Amino acid sequence: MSRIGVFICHCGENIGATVDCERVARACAGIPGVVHSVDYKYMCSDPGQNMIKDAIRDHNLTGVVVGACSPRMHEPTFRRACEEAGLNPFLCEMANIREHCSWVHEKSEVTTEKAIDLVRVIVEKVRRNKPLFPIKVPVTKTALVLGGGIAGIQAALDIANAGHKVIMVERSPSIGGHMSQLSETFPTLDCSQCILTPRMVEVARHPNITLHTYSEIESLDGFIGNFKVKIRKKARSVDEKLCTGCGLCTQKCPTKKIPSEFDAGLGMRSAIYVPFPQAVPNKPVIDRLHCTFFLKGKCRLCEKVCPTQAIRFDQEDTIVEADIGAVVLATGFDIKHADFFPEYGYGAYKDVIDGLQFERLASASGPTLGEIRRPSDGRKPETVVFIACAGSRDPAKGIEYCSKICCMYTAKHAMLYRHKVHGGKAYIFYMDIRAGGKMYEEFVRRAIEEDGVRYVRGRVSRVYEREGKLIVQGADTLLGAQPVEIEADMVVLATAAVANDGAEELAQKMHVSYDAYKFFAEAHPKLKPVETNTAGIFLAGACQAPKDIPESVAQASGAAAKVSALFSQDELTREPVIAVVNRCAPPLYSTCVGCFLCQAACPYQAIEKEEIRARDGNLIKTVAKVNPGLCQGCGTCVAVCRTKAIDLQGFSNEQVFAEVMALLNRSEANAGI
Amino acid sequence: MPEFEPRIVAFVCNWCTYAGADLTGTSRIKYSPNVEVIRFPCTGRIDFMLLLKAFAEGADGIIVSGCHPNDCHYTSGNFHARRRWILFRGLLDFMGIDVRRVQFSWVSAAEGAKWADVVNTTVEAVRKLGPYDNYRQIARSGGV
Amino acid sequence: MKLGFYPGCSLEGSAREYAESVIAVAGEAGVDLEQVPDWNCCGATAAHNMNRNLSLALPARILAKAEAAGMKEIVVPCAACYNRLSVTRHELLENESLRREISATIEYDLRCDAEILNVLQMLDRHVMPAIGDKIRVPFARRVACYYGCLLVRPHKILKFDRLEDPQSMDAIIRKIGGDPLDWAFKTECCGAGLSVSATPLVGKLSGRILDDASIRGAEAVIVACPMCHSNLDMRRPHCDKAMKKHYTMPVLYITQAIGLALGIDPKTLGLHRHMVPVKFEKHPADAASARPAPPDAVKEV
Amino acid sequence: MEELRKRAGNLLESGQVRVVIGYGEGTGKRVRAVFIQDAGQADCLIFDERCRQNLALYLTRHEVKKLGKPAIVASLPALRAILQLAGECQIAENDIVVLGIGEDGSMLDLPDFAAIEKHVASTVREPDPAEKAQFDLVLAMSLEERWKYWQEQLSRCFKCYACRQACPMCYCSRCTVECNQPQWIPVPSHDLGNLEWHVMRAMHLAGRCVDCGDCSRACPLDIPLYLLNRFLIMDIESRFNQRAGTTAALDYALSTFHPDDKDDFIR
Repeated sequence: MSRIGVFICHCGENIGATVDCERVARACAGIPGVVHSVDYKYMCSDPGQNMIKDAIRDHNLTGVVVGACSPRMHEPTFRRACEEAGLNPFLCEMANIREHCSWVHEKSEVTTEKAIDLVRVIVEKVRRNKPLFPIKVPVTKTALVLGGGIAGIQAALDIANAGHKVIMVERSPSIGGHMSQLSETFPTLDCSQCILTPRMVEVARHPNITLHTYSEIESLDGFIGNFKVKIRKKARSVDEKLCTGCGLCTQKCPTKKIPSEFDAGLGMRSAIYVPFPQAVPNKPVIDRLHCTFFLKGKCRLCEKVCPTQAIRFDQEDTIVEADIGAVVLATGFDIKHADFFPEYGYGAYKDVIDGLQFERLASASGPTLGEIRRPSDGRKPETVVFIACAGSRDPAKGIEYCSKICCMYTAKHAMLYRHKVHGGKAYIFYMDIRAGGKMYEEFVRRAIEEDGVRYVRGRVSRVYEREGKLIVQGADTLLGAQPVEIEADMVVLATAAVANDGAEELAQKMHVSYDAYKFFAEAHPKLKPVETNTAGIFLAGACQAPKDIPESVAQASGAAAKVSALFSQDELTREPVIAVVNRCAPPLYSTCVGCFLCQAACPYQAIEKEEIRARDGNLIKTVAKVNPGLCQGCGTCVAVCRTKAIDLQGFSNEQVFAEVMALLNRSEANAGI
Repeated sequence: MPEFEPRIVAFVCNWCTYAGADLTGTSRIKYSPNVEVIRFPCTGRIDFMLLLKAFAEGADGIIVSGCHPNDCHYTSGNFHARRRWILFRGLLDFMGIDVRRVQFSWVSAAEGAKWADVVNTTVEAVRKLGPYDNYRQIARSGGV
Repeated sequence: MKLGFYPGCSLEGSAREYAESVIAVAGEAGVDLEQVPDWNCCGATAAHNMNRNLSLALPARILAKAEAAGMKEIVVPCAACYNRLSVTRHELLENESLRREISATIEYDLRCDAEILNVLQMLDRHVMPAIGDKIRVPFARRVACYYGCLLVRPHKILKFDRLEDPQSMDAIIRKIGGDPLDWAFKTECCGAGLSVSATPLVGKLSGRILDDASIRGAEAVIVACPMCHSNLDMRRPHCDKAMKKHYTMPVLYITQAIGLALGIDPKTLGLHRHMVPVKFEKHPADAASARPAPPDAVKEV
Repeated sequence: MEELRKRAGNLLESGQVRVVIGYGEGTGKRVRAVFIQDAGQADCLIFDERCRQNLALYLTRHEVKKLGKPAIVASLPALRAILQLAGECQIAENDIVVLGIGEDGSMLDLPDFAAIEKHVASTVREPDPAEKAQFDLVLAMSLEERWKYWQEQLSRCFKCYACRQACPMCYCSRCTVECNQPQWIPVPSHDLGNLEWHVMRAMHLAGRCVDCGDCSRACPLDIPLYLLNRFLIMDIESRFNQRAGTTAALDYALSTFHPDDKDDFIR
């Protein structure tokens, strides 16, 4: 027989003014199984909590119902109080007689009746509550950081410096990401390489970090604290241990006219190449799609010149497996290229370039050594038009969001151009200037006021080439949508920042969700910005949404803090509100028939197959099993299960069924159980 | 004879509609007291049999409410629920059960006012329909 | 083969030569164009700004007449008519209750199963395949294909060609031996309906089109819309005035260009009806080049 | 029929299967399911228009499973059931030999599930005209009339569960009606218990029913149960474009969803 205590809170006047709390307590005292029922001014106060604790001891309670505010408010408070008094916290539930009753109804008999109903329902639930115990999951204290851009680097270093092992996987031959391509960074105009390269080197040298470049994720299985990852190390065709990075091979390689990815197609590289001089690791790769030997079967020049015999034409992809406890996704973003814009010539005009290309032109290590020159003829452009929101905020282009970084980098570009080409004219067509951020607005004002960048508020309808000039047609909406036509030498499109190619497949491999634009989805837009819906997988940087460097770094440190917190314990404790598949005596073993319809419905891939075997090893039956590490407790499987073989702890079939029964059986409230 | 007061049972998810109803309270928006809420983690958890049970136990109307599509705390529980309700509601209608008495809605944690509106309109609609005599009659056959 | 044919007002009036050349060229391909019986105004001018129901009911009635006559494809050479008919068909197909409402208004239960073809689609589908071996006088001209606004927009509904840089007319020109230019004003505004109310503005807009074509060495501008034609041809003095230049290049309907290549009598094609005489002049920059001289037959028009 | 017997005999003789599930002559003019374990008895097998029972039902029965690897005589409804059972992990491709029978009574060569899928895809499912007429009749009724109709029909039910026993998809080792903690479905066959049982049965078969109609034929009181199943089959197909028994990979309407699933009743 249950021994339930009911505690009705007045919440000062909040409940007491509308609901006759004394009467509620009296009525509840009459419910069979309730051995103690009281009301008090403030249940959540210390004296209130002590009342509960004392009652648990004095009356030997087996369940506690607090009729007060929303469980979303004070459930943890009261459960903790119960635990302190030696009662399993999951035997305590709250009836919401404030938000759902006293605050939304007038003072009346009916309102008090309703409060009694609400408490009675919870009494019936608690009667069927079972003691639950937090789930302990062991934690492998190694983190996987996916992506070697600034976000990945920051996350890896923070985790490694906290004393945990990190495996970093980067798909290109070097870490550094987009930041390594940038010339100077807003709003301070400090050189991107200068602040980034020391970090890159630190990653390579850190004893806690294992770096896999030119590698991709093959698969990820398991759950928080206990993932298994398979990493495909693509064949570099170079023995990394022997290679000294002398660079002789890249100098001698006869195939030199391959557009360089690092220089955004404005510079050239050889078939065996190091993406850029400061690359980490400074070891070349052979691009097998362009290498003469791989295409035609002869050449092998690099092999001949290599002083350490490090070239390996027959190298194959290898798979590395590792156990890890947490993942940080920092795979970054991409930008739309000029060929996405029919109105600007589908990329046909060489002097219509995107923002990353301008970064390379402005970079001291770029193809023009930092001089601003037109890609078509190498002349210094006298007039440059910058077009902000190229693609972004444009539903017709399918990109409705703001790419966030363009306002600032476009101001920076115009400023850099004005610094480098004296007397050059810089125009920026913009929709709005979004310069929210520390020193950002000041930076834009500087571009306008000190560097004479001309801002035109309006959109560019068309760019076309005529007699060696790019004619930019737009409108100036501040002058009453007056048409504007500018003869430019170069046009720079601040193209939309978009998710990486393959983001969708990666998300599916990692079991994380993504939004309509293929950016990875955070678990909560405000309160869980670095978590994903999959426990143990975190987000950092622009793979979640377009971000600038400080934001990416901040989020990376946030993700690293989350990982470090996870790794601070040997075991992980989780709420036991999870689904379980029942077990019963032979010959049934479980009422589960193994149809696995629940498996398809589970949003977390938490349902596994478990084989029940006899002592001799013969398979008796295969049934579903819920992985307690993965289950988040939504209960979708429970509603799908025909045989009621799966149940949800804390919201069991028995509990919710009793709630429905109790709710409507006002007259039979005293009928007993 | 006093006016008929319908009894409405609401099955709601914890993360959106329950929180939305909390907000109705915090905002002190008044609504009809004829509704009583049963909390579930997710609409995906709500067994269709519970709706029948509510009718059998004397409910005149039912509200089922959860997170808007794409807002589910568990990513997709509400999508599964929606399919279940589409089919279940059709079947009930086909069997002559009055689906006007079952209101489905998406109420987010920010839609306190919408919750009050959903409750009030459902109560009024069911009040017009009167007590669910058909179902009560067969429920009595079961001795309920 | 028989196709439905909706001429609309222009092709009966200021653009008679368009109708003449369409019919002539189609005839060469063995395509018989049968007018939609008892057709009415498409509502292109003002209806869609004034009264939505009327703007749908007018084209719907045309569709109904065509449907009732058993037409499966309707050729609509005027770009404005093409646009109105296509948009109406799209809206009615998307919205069942609207379809029922409009059906009630026109007292005909529309199925919307007849396909609407613009002139380029008709040429591409039914004419070009049939006249491959009939090109007698290759139309060896460097031309600017001008599509205007209505042929490709709104792209979401028409789903015809590339939005900013359409290619279908260029492809047809190539097939008859011509040399289509890559230029910038393919879909820019010619001034369209402002032809009467704001003629100087039309002069400026159309003038810019002519200017770009002329700078790039076009011998003619090819169009597929009566409104484009009248603005570029009839409003030529205004263009000259706006641009402070004198442009002499003729403006031809695509069907006229094909007609010339097929050796059809220029009079049958209505070339004499143009305001700007149809005479081809080489761009000075090209005059010296060794391009084959165009056949005399055409020059004398 | 000769070919069927020969193939069944060969399968048993070669030891490829232990039992052949097929049809044999019963008492009177009726046919019954037979379970042939000896090649010599293969001649008992028959197949004619009387052989309508969906034998796939036996594939999941404990008593049959313990006989060893089966071969099964399967016409179209059974083939659909086999695919659906495969999707629900109840049978594996290598653990069964399918003796498929075509629409014209000829033997089909169905070496694997892919072949069954292909065959099923090539057939059209036309509802029986009489059933269709009854269905349309109910659809055309008013709400009150439908309620009365079903109350009248279901009032006859005395919960013999023949419908459940006849259904190839009702293979659960413990049916919900047998759950008593909580007691989801009242045990007695009163109005409420009958309604709840049949709603539950229809919902549990929603997206899984392979449309063989055996439940209706099994009902000793001629309750038109197929109407409920038919309603859901049509609803699922028109709304979600899914149909049970078309693929051996699970494609269950209630454990899948589309973010754009259309409803017109959720506020």
